[in-house]
Amino acid sequence: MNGDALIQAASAIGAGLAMIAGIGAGIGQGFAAGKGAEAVGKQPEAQGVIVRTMLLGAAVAETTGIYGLVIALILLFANPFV
Amino acid sequence: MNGDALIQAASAIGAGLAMIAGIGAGIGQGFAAGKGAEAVGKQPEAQGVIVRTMLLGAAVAETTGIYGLVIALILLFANPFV
Amino acid sequence: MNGDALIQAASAIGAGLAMIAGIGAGIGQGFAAGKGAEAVGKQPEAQGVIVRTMLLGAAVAETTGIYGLVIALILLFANPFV
Amino acid sequence: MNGDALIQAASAIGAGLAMIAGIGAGIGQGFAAGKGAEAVGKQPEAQGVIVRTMLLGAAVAETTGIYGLVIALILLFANPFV
Amino acid sequence: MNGDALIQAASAIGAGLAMIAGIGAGIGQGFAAGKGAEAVGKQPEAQGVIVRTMLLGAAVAETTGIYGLVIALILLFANPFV
Amino acid sequence: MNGDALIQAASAIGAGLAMIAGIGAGIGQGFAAGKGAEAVGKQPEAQGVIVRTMLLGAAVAETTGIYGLVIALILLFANPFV
Amino acid sequence: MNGDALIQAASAIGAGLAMIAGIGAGIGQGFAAGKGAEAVGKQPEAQGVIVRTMLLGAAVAETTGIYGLVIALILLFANPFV
Amino acid sequence: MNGDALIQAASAIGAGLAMIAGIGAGIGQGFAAGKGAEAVGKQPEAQGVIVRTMLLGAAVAETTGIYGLVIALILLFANPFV
Amino acid sequence: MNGDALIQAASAIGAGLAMIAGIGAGIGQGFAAGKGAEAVGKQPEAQGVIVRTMLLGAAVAETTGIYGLVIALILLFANPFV
Amino acid sequence: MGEISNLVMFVLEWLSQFSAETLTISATIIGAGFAMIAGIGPGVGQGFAAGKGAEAVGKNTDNSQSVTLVMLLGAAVAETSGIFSLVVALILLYSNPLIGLQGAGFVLAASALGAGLAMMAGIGPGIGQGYAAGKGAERVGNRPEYQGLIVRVMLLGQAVGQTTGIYALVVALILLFANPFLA
Ligand code: NA
Ligand code: NA
Ligand code: NA
Ligand code: NA
Ligand code: NA
Ligand code: NA
Ligand code: NA
Ligand code: NA
Ligand code: NA
Ligand code: NA
Repeated sequence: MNGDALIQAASAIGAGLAMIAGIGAGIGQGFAAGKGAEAVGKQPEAQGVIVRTMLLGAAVAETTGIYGLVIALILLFANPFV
Repeated sequence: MNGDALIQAASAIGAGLAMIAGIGAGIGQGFAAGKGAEAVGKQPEAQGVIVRTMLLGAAVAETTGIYGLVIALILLFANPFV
Repeated sequence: MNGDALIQAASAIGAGLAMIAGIGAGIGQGFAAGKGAEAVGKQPEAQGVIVRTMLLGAAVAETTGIYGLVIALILLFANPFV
Repeated sequence: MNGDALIQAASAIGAGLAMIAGIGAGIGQGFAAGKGAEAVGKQPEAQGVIVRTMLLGAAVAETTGIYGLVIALILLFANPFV
Repeated sequence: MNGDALIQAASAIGAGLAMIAGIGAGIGQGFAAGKGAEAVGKQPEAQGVIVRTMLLGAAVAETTGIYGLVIALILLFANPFV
Repeated sequence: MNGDALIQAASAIGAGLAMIAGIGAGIGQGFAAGKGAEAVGKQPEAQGVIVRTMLLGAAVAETTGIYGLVIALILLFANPFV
Repeated sequence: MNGDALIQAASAIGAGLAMIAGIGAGIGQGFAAGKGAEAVGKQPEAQGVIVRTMLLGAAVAETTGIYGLVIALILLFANPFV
Repeated sequence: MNGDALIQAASAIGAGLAMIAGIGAGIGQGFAAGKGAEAVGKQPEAQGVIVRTMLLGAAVAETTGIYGLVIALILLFANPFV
Repeated sequence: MNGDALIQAASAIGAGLAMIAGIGAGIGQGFAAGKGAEAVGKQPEAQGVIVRTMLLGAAVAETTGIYGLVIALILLFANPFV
Repeated sequence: MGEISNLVMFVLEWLSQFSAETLTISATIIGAGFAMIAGIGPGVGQGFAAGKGAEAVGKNTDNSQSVTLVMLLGAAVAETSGIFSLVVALILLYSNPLIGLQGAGFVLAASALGAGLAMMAGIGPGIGQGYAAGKGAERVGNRPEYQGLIVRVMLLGQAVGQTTGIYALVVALILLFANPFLA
């Protein structure tokens, strides 16, 4: 076995691990979805501002999931060690 | 041992790990489902906007689960190392 | 033993890991069940729309658990590496 | 040691990992139990619909735990690699 | 070392992993216990139906913990690989 | 290395893993303790039924922690593989 | 295999592990998104201060996710051991 | 492979593990962000004291994330074993 | 390779693991920050006692994070085995 | 490296180059790291108590002393599993009875690791007891005249919540001091 194979094997596992970061955004944005649905039910006339705030906050919550995706893609397609 | 076998073995484990990201969307969207059910019970007349907001928010919460799925599929079917 | 054995061994572990994604749907849908039960207790006359919304939301929450199942089944029965 | 032993060893660990999915249903259904108990205390006259909704929602929440069990049983008793 | 030893070793670890499923029922049923205690404090006259609903829901929440136990016992005492 | 040593080593690790199940009961019963303390503070006259319900529910929540303990003790003192 | 390959393999896994920190910001910022959406629904006239406070708090919550990203990038592109 | 390579490889993994501590601050500070946004919506006139308290509490919550970062940096750049 | 290298490698990983304890204080203290911000918004005149109680409780919540840090520092700089 | 049959055999053989004592020490160190993870529990729980305490003193400034007392009492109970884990980690590092024993290195090493893994159960009691501390503090703020009853129920419930942490401690101590595989 050469060293490249070991690095590539570890990179595949590292890419899988990095995706786990996405748990956070899934929980958080789902919470936002639930509170948003509750809020538009109570104040349908404020639907615009509620949904915009929910989406703005959800966009912020997405970032660390994206970071994980970027690291996984680097490990797979732009691996500095291979 | 040839290197490809090690890489493929690690890719199988990496694919499994990547799926764990799906925990997040499951929790979050389930929360949204519960709040949505609560909200339509209280304001049945706002059912349309409640369900639409719940589904919009849930779609946003799905993304990191999809990222995990995509990385798993890349590891299995479009593996750059194999 | 050839390399296939290592790949198959790792695929068995990867399949087990992928199932862990199911934690999310279990928690989330259980939350929805609880809120649904609470809501029908408060507004029995809205039972239809409450249960439909709960089930719609729960279906959405199931997806990432299904993704995990699909990846596990691919690893076991349609493994591209074996 | 032959290759089958490695695969069977990994399958035993994979089966154990798959069961971890059951955490989700345990938490979620327990939440539903608690909200159900609360709801029947407040509206004993709606006991029927509350308990039915709780059980329906709990059945939905059980599925990913069952998926984990099925994968574990496949690994142990219908292992495609052995 | 023969193959059986490796399989038995992995089965011991798999059995330990399977028990981790029990986290779910512990959290969920404890939540039910807490809501049940709260509910009987508010409506002591509904104690019967509250406790019955709590126990029914808790029984449902126990199942995935039992699944984990069953897989662990199979791995230890009815291991198909040994 | 002989096979027995490997099995015993894995059993020690498996026993440790099985105990992790206890996280669940600890969280859940603590929740019950908190709701119980809250409830007796609100309805001291219902103290008896509140505490009995809390303890009954907590006993139910203990079981999966006990299962983990039993599997650990089997691995250590009644190991079928050694 | 030389030592550099082992270090690079471990760095790929370390980078993946570091990204897991991002779970926190995802959950926390999603919670903030939900509470922000709820708050602007109740007090649309205070939208400015609500959203500013939500974003300020979310920025604070991002830091540990960034730390994880920085350590991952160091491991991949400025590894002191390679 | 020499001993230094093993130590450096383990240090890369240890650094990744240490970053996981950051999950806590992310969740906690996000909660504070949400409650802060809610509070300024209800009492805009108390915005100053609310935001100051939120930031003070968030600073306290950051510390264990920083500890993790410091240990990771020591492992990478001031490793006493290398 | 000599034994010291393995022990030092294990120490790097052990130090990383110990830091994970910090998740708890991060979550808990962030919760305290949020409730503190909420409380000073409602009772600005009680700001002194609210903030003091929040900080006192947060100090108590810090201890296990410190324990983890101390063990990590011992492993790195005062390792009894090296 | 030879046939892959032997990825597992290769690892086991590579480890076999080290003495039993070296393997045991290495696993002991990693076990100590795992044991500390239990500290998540008290951190979450006591932080909850801190938040509820802060809220309660704001609402009931006259009762702030009893609120603080109950918060601290409950939080002290919630510290237990963190202390257990710290003690086990210190035993592992400074007086591990497995180190230096004659015997199979893998068994000694795995026993030390298993002891550390078991201690992670302490996460649960830490979170749960801290929750109870917070709810106890909240109620005492609202109804100080029932402080005795509230605290008794809080402590009773916390005691029940400790058991799985005790089980784990017992299993860890068995692995370290009464290990059936070393008989
Ligand atoms: Na973010
Ligand atoms: Na998303
Ligand atoms: Na989904
Ligand atoms: Na389901
Ligand atoms: Na169940
Ligand atoms: Na149970
Ligand atoms: Na932060
Ligand atoms: Na802190
Ligand atoms: Na503490
Ligand atoms: Na207990």
